[in-house]
Amino acid sequence: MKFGNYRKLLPKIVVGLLIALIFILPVFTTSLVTLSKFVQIGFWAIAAMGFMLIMRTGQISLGQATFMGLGGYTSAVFMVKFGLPFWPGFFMAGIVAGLVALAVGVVAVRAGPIAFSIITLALAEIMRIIAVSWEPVTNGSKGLVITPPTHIMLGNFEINFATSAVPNYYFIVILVAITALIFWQIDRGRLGGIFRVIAVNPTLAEHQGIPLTKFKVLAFTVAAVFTGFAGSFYAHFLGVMSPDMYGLWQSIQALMMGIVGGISSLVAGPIVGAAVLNSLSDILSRLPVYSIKPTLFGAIVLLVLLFLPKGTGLIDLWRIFWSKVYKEKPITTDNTH
Amino acid sequence: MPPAGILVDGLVQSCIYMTMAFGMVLVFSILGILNWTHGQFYMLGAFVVYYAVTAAGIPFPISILISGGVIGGLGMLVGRYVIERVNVPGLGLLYVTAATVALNFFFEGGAGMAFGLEDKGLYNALPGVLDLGSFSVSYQKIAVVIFTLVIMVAMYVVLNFTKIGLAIRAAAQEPGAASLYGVSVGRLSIIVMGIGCALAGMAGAIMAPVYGVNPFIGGLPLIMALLAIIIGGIGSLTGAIVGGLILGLFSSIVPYYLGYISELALFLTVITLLIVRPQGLFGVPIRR
Amino acid sequence: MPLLELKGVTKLFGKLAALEDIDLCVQEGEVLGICGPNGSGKTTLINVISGYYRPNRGTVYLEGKKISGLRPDQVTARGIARTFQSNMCFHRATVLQSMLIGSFLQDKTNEWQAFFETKTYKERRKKIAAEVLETLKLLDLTNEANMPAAGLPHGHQRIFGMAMALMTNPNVLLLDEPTTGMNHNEAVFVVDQIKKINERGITVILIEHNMKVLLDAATRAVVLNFGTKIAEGKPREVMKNHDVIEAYLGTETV
Amino acid sequence: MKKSYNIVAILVTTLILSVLIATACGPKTPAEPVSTGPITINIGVCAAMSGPAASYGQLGQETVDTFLQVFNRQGFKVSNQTYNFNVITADDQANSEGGSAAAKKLVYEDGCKFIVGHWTPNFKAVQAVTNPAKVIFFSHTGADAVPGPGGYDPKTMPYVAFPVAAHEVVVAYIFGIAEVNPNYKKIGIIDTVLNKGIGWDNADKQMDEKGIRYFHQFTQPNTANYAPFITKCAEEGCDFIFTSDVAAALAIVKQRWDMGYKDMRICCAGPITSPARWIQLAGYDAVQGLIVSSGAVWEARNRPLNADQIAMLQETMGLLADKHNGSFTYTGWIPWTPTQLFILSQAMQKAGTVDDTDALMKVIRGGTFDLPTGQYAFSGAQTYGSPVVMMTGIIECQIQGDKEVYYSQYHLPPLP
Repeated sequence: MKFGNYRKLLPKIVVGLLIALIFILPVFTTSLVTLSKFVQIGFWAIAAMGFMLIMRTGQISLGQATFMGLGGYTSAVFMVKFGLPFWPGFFMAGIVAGLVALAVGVVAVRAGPIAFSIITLALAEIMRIIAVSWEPVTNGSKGLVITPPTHIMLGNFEINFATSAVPNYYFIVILVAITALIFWQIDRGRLGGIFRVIAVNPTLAEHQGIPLTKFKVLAFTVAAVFTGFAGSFYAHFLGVMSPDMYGLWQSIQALMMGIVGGISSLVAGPIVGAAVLNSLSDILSRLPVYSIKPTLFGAIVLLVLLFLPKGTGLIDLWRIFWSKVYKEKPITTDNTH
Repeated sequence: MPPAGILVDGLVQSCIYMTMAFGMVLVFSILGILNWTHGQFYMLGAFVVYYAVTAAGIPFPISILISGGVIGGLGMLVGRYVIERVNVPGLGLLYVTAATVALNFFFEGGAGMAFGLEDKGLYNALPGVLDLGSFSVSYQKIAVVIFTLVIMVAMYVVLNFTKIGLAIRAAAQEPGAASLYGVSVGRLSIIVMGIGCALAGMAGAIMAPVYGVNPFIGGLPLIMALLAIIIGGIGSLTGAIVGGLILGLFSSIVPYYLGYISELALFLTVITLLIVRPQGLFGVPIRR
Repeated sequence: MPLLELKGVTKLFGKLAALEDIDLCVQEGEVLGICGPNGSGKTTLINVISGYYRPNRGTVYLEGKKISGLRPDQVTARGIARTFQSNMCFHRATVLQSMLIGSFLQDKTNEWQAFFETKTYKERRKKIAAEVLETLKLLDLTNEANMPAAGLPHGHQRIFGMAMALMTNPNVLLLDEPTTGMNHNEAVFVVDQIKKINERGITVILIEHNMKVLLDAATRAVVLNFGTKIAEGKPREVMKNHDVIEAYLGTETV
Repeated sequence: MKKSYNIVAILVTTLILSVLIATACGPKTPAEPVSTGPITINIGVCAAMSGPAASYGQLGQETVDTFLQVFNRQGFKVSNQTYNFNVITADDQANSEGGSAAAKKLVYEDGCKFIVGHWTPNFKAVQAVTNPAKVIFFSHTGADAVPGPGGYDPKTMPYVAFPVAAHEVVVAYIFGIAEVNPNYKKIGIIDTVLNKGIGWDNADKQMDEKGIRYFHQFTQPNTANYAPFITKCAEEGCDFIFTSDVAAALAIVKQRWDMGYKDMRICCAGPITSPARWIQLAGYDAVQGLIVSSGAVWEARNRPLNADQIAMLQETMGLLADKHNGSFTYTGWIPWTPTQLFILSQAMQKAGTVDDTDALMKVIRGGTFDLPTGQYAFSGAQTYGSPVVMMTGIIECQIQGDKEVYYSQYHLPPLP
């Protein structure tokens, strides 16, 4: 019926407007602070998406920071030590992160889901220690100073990453968009189904002839590649690559953003989670209260896990909101479809 | 052969890692999940004993028991109101891991806000040093070792000769079997959470005089306990103890030879072990 | 040459031997019934064949090729499907969805084709969908197609298990007590299904506690007790076998 | 179930919306103290407020706030207009991301023209923001104040002014130890690997030239158990152990006592916040003879103090001591940020401007300043164009009983 399509349409329109707004934001403001906040959100969104993709296969990776760090260090070392421009380093970053994930994944997945978390945690520690200790290459804790991507000339229009934040902003927006599209396609396709099935009932899945290890490692690797890209770009954006950026807390942050955003959705959830938690930490960084940030973050994740129906997060409040607007009964999304 | 002082020191480390790992595995054997908040119970235990001794003036040995009780209670609350609620069939593992990891940081930050960030010390609990010629050991460290032995014996007795203990062991073998002893699995899991967390709390309490107390001391024992569990094999109590022993000695002897690279060596060893033997030393293989 | 052959298969749990050198030959196209009292190692046998357990000693051959020691998915890929003693399903998935995912082995397309949804992939999916519907019709599950599998009544869940197993188009189908907790009519219905499946040229190994079902369905029977084979032959003869009665009465008197 | 779930849903939605809106139009401008007379100049401080480094940040902020109470009473005059300093703190989470974000907030939202970081590990990230913005950045991160690859480079960082390079200070401590205890056997140096690198290489070179007998070890940051390293030192025959990290020193003092190396003396490059704290942590006997050095360059010994600045600092200490009810001789750290504020104010007076950072840097580089420890000029050769001083002239003091006893004639006496 007509009312029905209108009911379906309105939420879509709102989402569309939001996306459009994101793309034309620099028209309204080119303030460095605002745009940097968005860059930060985008970076964390990608990290959280990677985490969620791994979580889809029923494993929790506590080492996502490893791949940000790998990405960052790869491109940083390529630029500082070998004097290469931005782009080759950028792509190498993804490749290196992917290869490491492949190698580690084969070991970690074999040891079962619980050991997997511990091993990824250990991996993150290993990477941090190497970064701190391997002074000649990583320049120790002082970190490597790196310059933003070289400016690109389009005709007589110059894209200069150094002087303004707008190129960085568009870079991250496009990176998020690509990642989101790919993950979304994975999620709705056969792979997504297989991932969920592996998570829900591995025994049955295995006896249906689905090779568990292959797909778990696949998810781990894909996530790592995109996290690596993001890390590489972020290092250039910050202008410095230092080990302190990639510790346990950062991995946990990726987890928290994923969970808060909503386990049910692979793409929208992480983005929402990243936006919310980053904005929050932004406010908290002003309060003269010490160590309030971990407290509140932990509390929020707990609240989401305890008081929202299992397998949902903030993103599902969106659906609930519309269902309330139209007096429907709330749609609880679920993990397998 | 490293000097005796190093070995003794390693032994002290292993005692703590043992106790932590033992508690975690105990919880795991019933609930089938790892409690990632365990390290913070260690930290909170240390704080409880600190305030019990300094503020309330309770003698040290008693305040260890007190902190055990308090943290045990806290653990039960966490088990009842957090873990049980998120441990849904199917994807419970994911939810519980996420929840306990979040709780971990909640406690760490909360302790920072409540108790302050700078180090606190308890040197005057069991001061003094026992001189053994070539090297010497402080009474505090001796206390740690004795305490751990007591705990282990106590746990052995509980697990083998009490109704609860037998129920725990039965349930660890076969979920449902606990009812044979007239204990519901739900209650059992709460009790086990209590015991495990009490162990962690007391470990923190007994260590409080040896190293200082601050909100961040929980992290290292947690990671070490996790590695100990991995080494020993997930779900095996013997494995937890042996893994803790190995790890403690390792973490004291290797720095003596390798200096600051030792942590790296530690992690790499664990991963190599996993490549060779994914189920750990005492664990049952994933694929039977 | 037998389709499936077990040579001296032994499976130990700690000291206890769940299976003690079992020799077994399964001819193509037969319905082999395996029975025995509780804890006699029937399910362990299936787990060993399907690759869920690794035998401590002995080997399993499929068409002369060694399959023991392979992972379950590899074994399944070689054409051995199984059902489970307990009802297994993908949490929250409907019957149709479960079976579409469960027919993973049938679409031979690789991940890239699946990701970009190429023409071949789409065609494969269409074929599979058709196949799923056909299987559902075969097992009279068509009406339940869109119900969440977990919500099915027990009887249908058992059938659903078979359907899932069939989606891997196996040569050998291992059924683990398909009629547990069923009343007589349901059991009869299941037996019919088994016969139907067998008629499609699928060899069936049927583990059954219920003697009656065994007599109806099986063309040959093997009796296990304490992990050893105590009798083999035509179902009726086996039932008369002295040891078998011993075993059963023994267990029942306990 | 359903009802509660809807309610929670709505509650959380509102929460998130409020949060997002709050950030959207968040606190762009900080609450300015309404002052009729003196004009307030905002100084940004990047301090760690979360994570293990937070305790440093807390101590730092406490001191600065207290100091400013004292300092702002007179303020300072530039072309007969009185000015005050106001400090705005932002949380760099002790990592590059936080540092960058904090610096951006301070520079672009609060319009700070000057940033004085207290102990912050992410000088690089902050300067990456401040330099393009022509904002003067005083850093304490001595570990980076070393020329060379990845180190401090005055050319690319024209708006960064450093305190004395950390390793200059370290060398000064060790020379001090050697001079005060001429018949020492060997000095074992235990330092976190964080400071590993070109700085320590220079320091080692200097020590070799001066013929110091030392044995150098590195540890991972926030190590809990120093027993292996202490044992190594003992086997190398060290009777002194030097560490530049206060937390490490606290641990080592206790642990070496537990291990029975009673005659081994510990030297710490950092302040005694209060002897009572050390005693509480390590025990009365263990801390006896603990040598604590508060950094300055070696020559600082024989310079006349600046009386009224010292008076200010002592008053600050007094206030802090009252706050912490008890003796609180924060001698080592009090002058870090204050010294920088002294330099800033004097530079402003000299340049006759309060916001032209180019002019200010011109004055600062190579200029001479009156500081608590006397007159100091920028000797570029030694400290890469940065002010030499950041601390009072205490060279060595050691704990005897529950008091500090100072070797140097120039010191702030511990408060009652």
